[in-house]
Amino acid sequence: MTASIATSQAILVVGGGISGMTAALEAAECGKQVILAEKTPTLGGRTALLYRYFPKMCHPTCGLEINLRRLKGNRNVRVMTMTEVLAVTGRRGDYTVTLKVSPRYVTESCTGCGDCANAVSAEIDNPYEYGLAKTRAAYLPHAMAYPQRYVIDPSIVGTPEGEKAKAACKFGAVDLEMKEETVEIKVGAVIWATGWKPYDAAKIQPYGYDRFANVITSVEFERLADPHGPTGGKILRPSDGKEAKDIAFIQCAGSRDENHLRHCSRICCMASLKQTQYVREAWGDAGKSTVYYIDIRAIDRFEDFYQMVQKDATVSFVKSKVAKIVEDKESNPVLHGVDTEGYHRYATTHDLAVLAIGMEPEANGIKLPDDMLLDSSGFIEGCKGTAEDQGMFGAGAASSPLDVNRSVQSATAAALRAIKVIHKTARTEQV
Amino acid sequence: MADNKFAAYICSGCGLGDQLDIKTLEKIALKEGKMQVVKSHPFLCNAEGVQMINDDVEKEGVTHVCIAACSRRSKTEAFHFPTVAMSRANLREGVIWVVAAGEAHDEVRQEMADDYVRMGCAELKKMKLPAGNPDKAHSKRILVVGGGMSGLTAAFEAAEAGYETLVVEKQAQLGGWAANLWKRVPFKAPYTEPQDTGLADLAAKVGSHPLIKVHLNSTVAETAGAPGRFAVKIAQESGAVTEETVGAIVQATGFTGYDIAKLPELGGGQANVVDQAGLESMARAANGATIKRADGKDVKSVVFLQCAGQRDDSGKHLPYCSGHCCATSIKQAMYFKNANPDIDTVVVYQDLRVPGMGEDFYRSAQEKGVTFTKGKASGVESSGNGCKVSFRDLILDEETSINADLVVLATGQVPSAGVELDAWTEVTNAADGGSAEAKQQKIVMHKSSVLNLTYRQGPDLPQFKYGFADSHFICFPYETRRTGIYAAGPVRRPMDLLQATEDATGAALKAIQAVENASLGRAAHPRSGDLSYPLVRLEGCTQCKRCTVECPFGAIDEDEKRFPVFNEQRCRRCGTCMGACPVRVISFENYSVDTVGSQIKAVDMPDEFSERPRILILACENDAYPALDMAGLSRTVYSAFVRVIPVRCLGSVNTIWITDALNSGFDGVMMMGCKKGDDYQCHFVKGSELAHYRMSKIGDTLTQLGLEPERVVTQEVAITDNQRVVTLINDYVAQINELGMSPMKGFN
Amino acid sequence: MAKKEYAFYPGCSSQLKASASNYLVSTNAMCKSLDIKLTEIPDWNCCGASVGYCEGGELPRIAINARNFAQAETHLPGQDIVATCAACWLGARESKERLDGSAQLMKETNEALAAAGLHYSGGANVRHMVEVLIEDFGYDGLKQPMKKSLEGIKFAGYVGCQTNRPFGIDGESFENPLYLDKMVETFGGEALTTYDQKVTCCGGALAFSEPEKSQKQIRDIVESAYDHGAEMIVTPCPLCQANVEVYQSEINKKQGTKFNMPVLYYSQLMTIAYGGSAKEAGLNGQLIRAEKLEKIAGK
Amino acid sequence: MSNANVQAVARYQNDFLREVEERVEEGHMVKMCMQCGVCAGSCPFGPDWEHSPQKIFMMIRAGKRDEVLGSDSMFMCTSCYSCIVRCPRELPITHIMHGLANYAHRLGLAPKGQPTREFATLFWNNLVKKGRVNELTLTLGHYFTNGLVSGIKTALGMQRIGLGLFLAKRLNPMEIFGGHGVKDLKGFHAIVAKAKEIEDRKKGFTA
Repeated sequence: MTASIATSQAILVVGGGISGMTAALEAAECGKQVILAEKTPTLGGRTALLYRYFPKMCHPTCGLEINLRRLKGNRNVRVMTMTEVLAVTGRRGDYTVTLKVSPRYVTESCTGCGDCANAVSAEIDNPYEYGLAKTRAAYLPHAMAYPQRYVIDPSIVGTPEGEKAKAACKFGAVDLEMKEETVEIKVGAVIWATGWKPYDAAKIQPYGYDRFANVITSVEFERLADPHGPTGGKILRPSDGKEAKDIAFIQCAGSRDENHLRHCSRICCMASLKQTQYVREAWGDAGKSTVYYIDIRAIDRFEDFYQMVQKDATVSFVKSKVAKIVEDKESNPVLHGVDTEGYHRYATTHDLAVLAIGMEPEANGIKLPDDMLLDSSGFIEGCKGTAEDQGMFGAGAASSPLDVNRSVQSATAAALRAIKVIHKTARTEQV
Repeated sequence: MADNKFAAYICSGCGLGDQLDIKTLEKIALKEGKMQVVKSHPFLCNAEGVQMINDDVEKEGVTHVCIAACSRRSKTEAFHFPTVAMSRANLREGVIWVVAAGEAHDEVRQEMADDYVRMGCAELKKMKLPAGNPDKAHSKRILVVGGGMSGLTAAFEAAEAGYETLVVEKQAQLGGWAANLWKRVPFKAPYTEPQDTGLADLAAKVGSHPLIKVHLNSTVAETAGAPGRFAVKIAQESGAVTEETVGAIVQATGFTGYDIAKLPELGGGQANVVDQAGLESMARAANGATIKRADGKDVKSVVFLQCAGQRDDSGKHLPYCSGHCCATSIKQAMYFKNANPDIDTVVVYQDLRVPGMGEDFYRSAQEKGVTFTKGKASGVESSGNGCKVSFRDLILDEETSINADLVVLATGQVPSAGVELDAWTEVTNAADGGSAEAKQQKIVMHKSSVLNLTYRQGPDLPQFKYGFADSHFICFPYETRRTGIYAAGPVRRPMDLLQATEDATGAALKAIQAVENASLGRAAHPRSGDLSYPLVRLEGCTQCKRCTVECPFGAIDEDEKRFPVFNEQRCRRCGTCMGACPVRVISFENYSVDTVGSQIKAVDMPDEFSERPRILILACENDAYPALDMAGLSRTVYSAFVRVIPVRCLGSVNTIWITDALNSGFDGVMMMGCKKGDDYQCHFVKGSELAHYRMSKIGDTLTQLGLEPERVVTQEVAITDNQRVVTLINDYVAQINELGMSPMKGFN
Repeated sequence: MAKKEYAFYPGCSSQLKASASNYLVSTNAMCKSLDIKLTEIPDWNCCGASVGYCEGGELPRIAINARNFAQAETHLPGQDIVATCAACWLGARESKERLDGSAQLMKETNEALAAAGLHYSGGANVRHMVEVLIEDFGYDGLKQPMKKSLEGIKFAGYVGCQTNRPFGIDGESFENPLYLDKMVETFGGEALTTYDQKVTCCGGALAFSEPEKSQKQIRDIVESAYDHGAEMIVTPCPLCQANVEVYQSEINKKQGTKFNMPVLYYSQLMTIAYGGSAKEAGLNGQLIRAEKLEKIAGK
Repeated sequence: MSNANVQAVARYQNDFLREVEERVEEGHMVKMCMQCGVCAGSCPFGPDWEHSPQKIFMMIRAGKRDEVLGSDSMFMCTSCYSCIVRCPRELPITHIMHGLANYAHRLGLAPKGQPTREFATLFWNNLVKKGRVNELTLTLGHYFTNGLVSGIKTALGMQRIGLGLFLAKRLNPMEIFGGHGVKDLKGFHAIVAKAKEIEDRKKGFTA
């Protein structure tokens, strides 16, 4: 175990997605010391895997680029990737956090040249493509990855493939002896920006995600539309690579459902409305989108976007929770259900069905410290106890199912809450 | 200049040494680049390479460093030399990763690298390490305009973080809209019952906080200055004026309810039809007992009509959704059910919008027996001793009606954001043109201002759609266009109390950040931490006003003689003023007409018979340049005839660079910027738009030079366009080849 | 393996000379091989089945189920109630859950039971035979007594409704339960896991009153089994078995199809796999003979 | 007040909903429906009925008492539970359908001659008689519901099946003379009678 690397004047931000990066940067730009711990090899989180944002249809990587530039220029933030929190002890203003740093098997000497990837032939499921594609077992997570350093997948460490990667690196950056480390740090406040994960679509059995190749999730659809994605941005369906022009979007896939997630995941309506425009972008008037919904929750000014999509002749809306999907002989998903506005039964065949998958807090699977207070869906409300005990905060989608804009607001607010703790600690120490 | 020492470091790692002749590059840096120190290294970014550079800086007195290696976006931790000026020549992502492999391309590849070294050195020669503005602004006090839930939250949060705060509230008491509420929607689990608003507690804490000063019955009569040194006049109703200096401002001026009188078709104006605010008053009066109507009758049946005057596409009412109203009606229906479960409560909705945990609140209301029906109301008439609500039940697919004692219309939020600046500019221009009517209009308009900024570009925050003072950006909700002034709460976007308190907390942080930045002379987002600032040679200024008009952040005022007055603390360092200036008197220490101009001129120009055109690309550093980098990362080949210069924003592109490029023999110029229009993606608001506009004006110049207009193009490039950008380049090179070499070649 | 004992609730259709008598016969043989001792609940009565709703109402239905529980609790203490019939299991288990969930209902039920001098105190779990097999024995355990492989026969596992919804077996999916397939594979048969009508309702409740409606369902179920290449259908439910088997000839007559698909109980397959005779497996009770299975039995 | 007005007064008021909550099995869950329609789409007999469950729930909330209690849709339910397992609000739809059918039946408002209504009644009476179902008498009883002639026709039509079952020892013609039954028939009947009495009292049916 290495020695402490921070003080109680520092803030720990857990999670390097857009919320975590925002919380870290906003605090750092106020002059505070921040440790940003991310469990994967790169910052960027889930938004880096989106093609466009609603409602502006701009690209998430654009904001990521700005945040990375803020980060590169700010020495107050110490970034630790492949790092997870093992334990938190202590109290507000004085926490001791044990971090586990997993080996990347590539040192800071990496220049990002890619020779190791070229040398290796073993492949793994690409975690940044939701398993839709493979990547070499020595890989750069994605084009916007930060740090811009390759990763050696543990599966090839100790194999000839690993040795190939090592031999290929002219800069001696591949270190196959790298070991997991445990680090203990002292911080005054902790921001949990651990984000969300897509609900396990296979659990929504009537939709057959685990049985039908052409039933995919909304996050996977983002990858299909993204020029950086596995199809180079072409909307091709998984079963046969056929152009998917007639696409069903199924809302509340896992959300608003006592059998799955009790809460409404907020973003999915807008995500599907946005994705209908990917279909339009790809196929023009030849594309066809059908949105199956219970309520379209295009809240506040998002209503504009909804109205715009409603006017799009390629998009139609069916007020219905789809009852089930079956597959026909051509692997087309056939949706069965009833349009409840007046009761119209349908059995409609599409090229592809996209499940607007619900948001589950990532921390649902992570053990948070015992004194965190979670709501019934596992979102972080704060610490247990009184106002005086609040030294750890949720931010972004870890605290509530939020869209990006609201996540960033939430993260900015969390940064101030952490700063307040630091301020009070400092004052106490002065006294 | 005597103390300056210029050095170039050339890396031969990552295959640079294999594909390029490093010796030639060294020679160019030394001879043409006039670098005093030139060194190459097989692995420049490793500890040893970095040490070599640091040693030169510390021991040899090197003040300027050109790194000829990878892209300026790579290895930033290694190449971090805060005490010297630095340029980066992009030989990896910009040359060897994008030029076709093989000997056949050796020559063009080397030419490209040679040019980038020349350009890196030329840029460096013109650069200075920004020293920061000595004119720092030190006030760290925060002004909060508006004493409602958002304003009080912002004030309290800022004060708790140790910042002195002023609250200006126009009413005689704190509380704003929330003071009218009987209860609020729950913020935390179990999301089943209406909760106390917590306002009284918060107002008391604010009132007694040692760092908070509250001005009641007061408005902001004038705001001058800039972050760290705003001079604010606070006018009391009585007429007394207090002057205060503050460092940053949070505008939490809230909203008003949409006027129910505008909805006669839904019974607006009838005795037994109220809006949600009206119902709150009735609920407060009842205080938990059965709610009574104005005529004293107990309400035994109530109908809530959602989206009243909202989500309207006819142009008559509000087009947007106010977000909170579904949950608010649910809460209000609970007021009735909790008092007496036998009261019939029906909510007529089109889409029930209770995102997140609001779903639990909805369920709770259903459990209490609130009836929800998807329908569209067509009219409310008085009937008997109540109202008859006619609507189409969309589930049962029929026209139907309900009789009720009371109808509640869920109307929307109308932001109180002050003066709309486009209208203001129009009126101002007309007034300046002598229109008496316009002058009068301007006075009336001014009275509705919230902040009364003395800014050249108008008295309030620029408004986004529908009068909300929101940020335009998804990733950056606090990216204000008036540095140091942040909107919070429903004035920025329709929202509920929970969101408003989150938003106010975030805005308080941004205000704190703004005062900290101002005190250090640093730029705020997106060029956070930038110490450069615009320098102006006023003696050359022609008072053309372009800079003051085009500055996206209203940073530049005018003095009495109509000279521009730069307010550095408001400036975001985009360089739009520099691009605008026809006489080129505006510059930054590390980014100027010269730093770019000299790069353009440094490019070695093959003669017209060489069949090697040269295309200049001016690429926005946030989107187009990363896209080009990523093309390199994926080893996508594009023409080796292009030379790329990153710019802060297309708005900073001065037309002189275009004419310089064409004069020096470039065969074409491509400008790559962000998307423009309503959904613009430029973080400096209108860089692309300005570039388009400016280029449309240089058509004549081109014609005079005998050049085809196609030789200058502007393109919208997104950061994801790493494939498309290659196509754009290659197509353009083909087009230029078609046109033939520039006739300007050889004149220099 | 020690002998396992259960309170057996055969249900009306699984009595001798009733429509599922072959289920009973084969279950007895199967249990013998697995060393299971089934003791009939003394003087058990009908579960009420779901179709009893119209006249029966809620409390009478629950009360008659509670009568069975009371009998089991008193006479076979500590033993789980095991039903072979899907409807019996469901009716009983549902009653049990409601009684577990409501003290008021329990009180009223006991008031009714008191009329016959009975009392139910809340004991006795209600389980389905398949649950017992999978949970208490496991697929490996079920394989132990195996003597013959069902190799070469393709089975469509038709799960139907009431063993599947709303409780399900072994936590499996309601839409795509695989336990029959796993059982088939355990005994060497070929399971057609993608058979897509495995949970389609056979329309049993309407079989008598509106036969054209239920027969439409049966047609889909059988047709899809043919489409998937099935040679036999296997099912855990006597109502499914009877409906799907019995009406094939009727559908053939009306619609000109040529259905002749044997429909078996899992217990029949297991009895054969355990080396039982065709008779022990109740194969003589098939309207549509399972010749391939008979052949294996005869080997 | 005109007739239409009387109706309007009752619309969307909770009278009928309350009646359902108090007197129909699981009726208290009707208010929890959010009109997603998954039940309607899941029912195998959806195409055969006029009102889907979700629509019935809305009709209850809209106060359409006569239409709901006169609907034959509830009798289409085969208790397949597809709706129950998919309902995102966990409404026990099958049971509510049964409860509504029972309630409508008891009030005499259910459609006359609805075949499943009659069969279900027959079924219950059959099982109550002996404590166990007599498959033969149940079947024959059903065939003769519509009268002797039609019964003979149906029975003859189904003769082949009966014969097959008989040959397969799965139908016992002797059952017509008694067959299976519980031994303590008296006790069984006492339980059923008592339970019915309690339920009727609770739900306000007077015998």
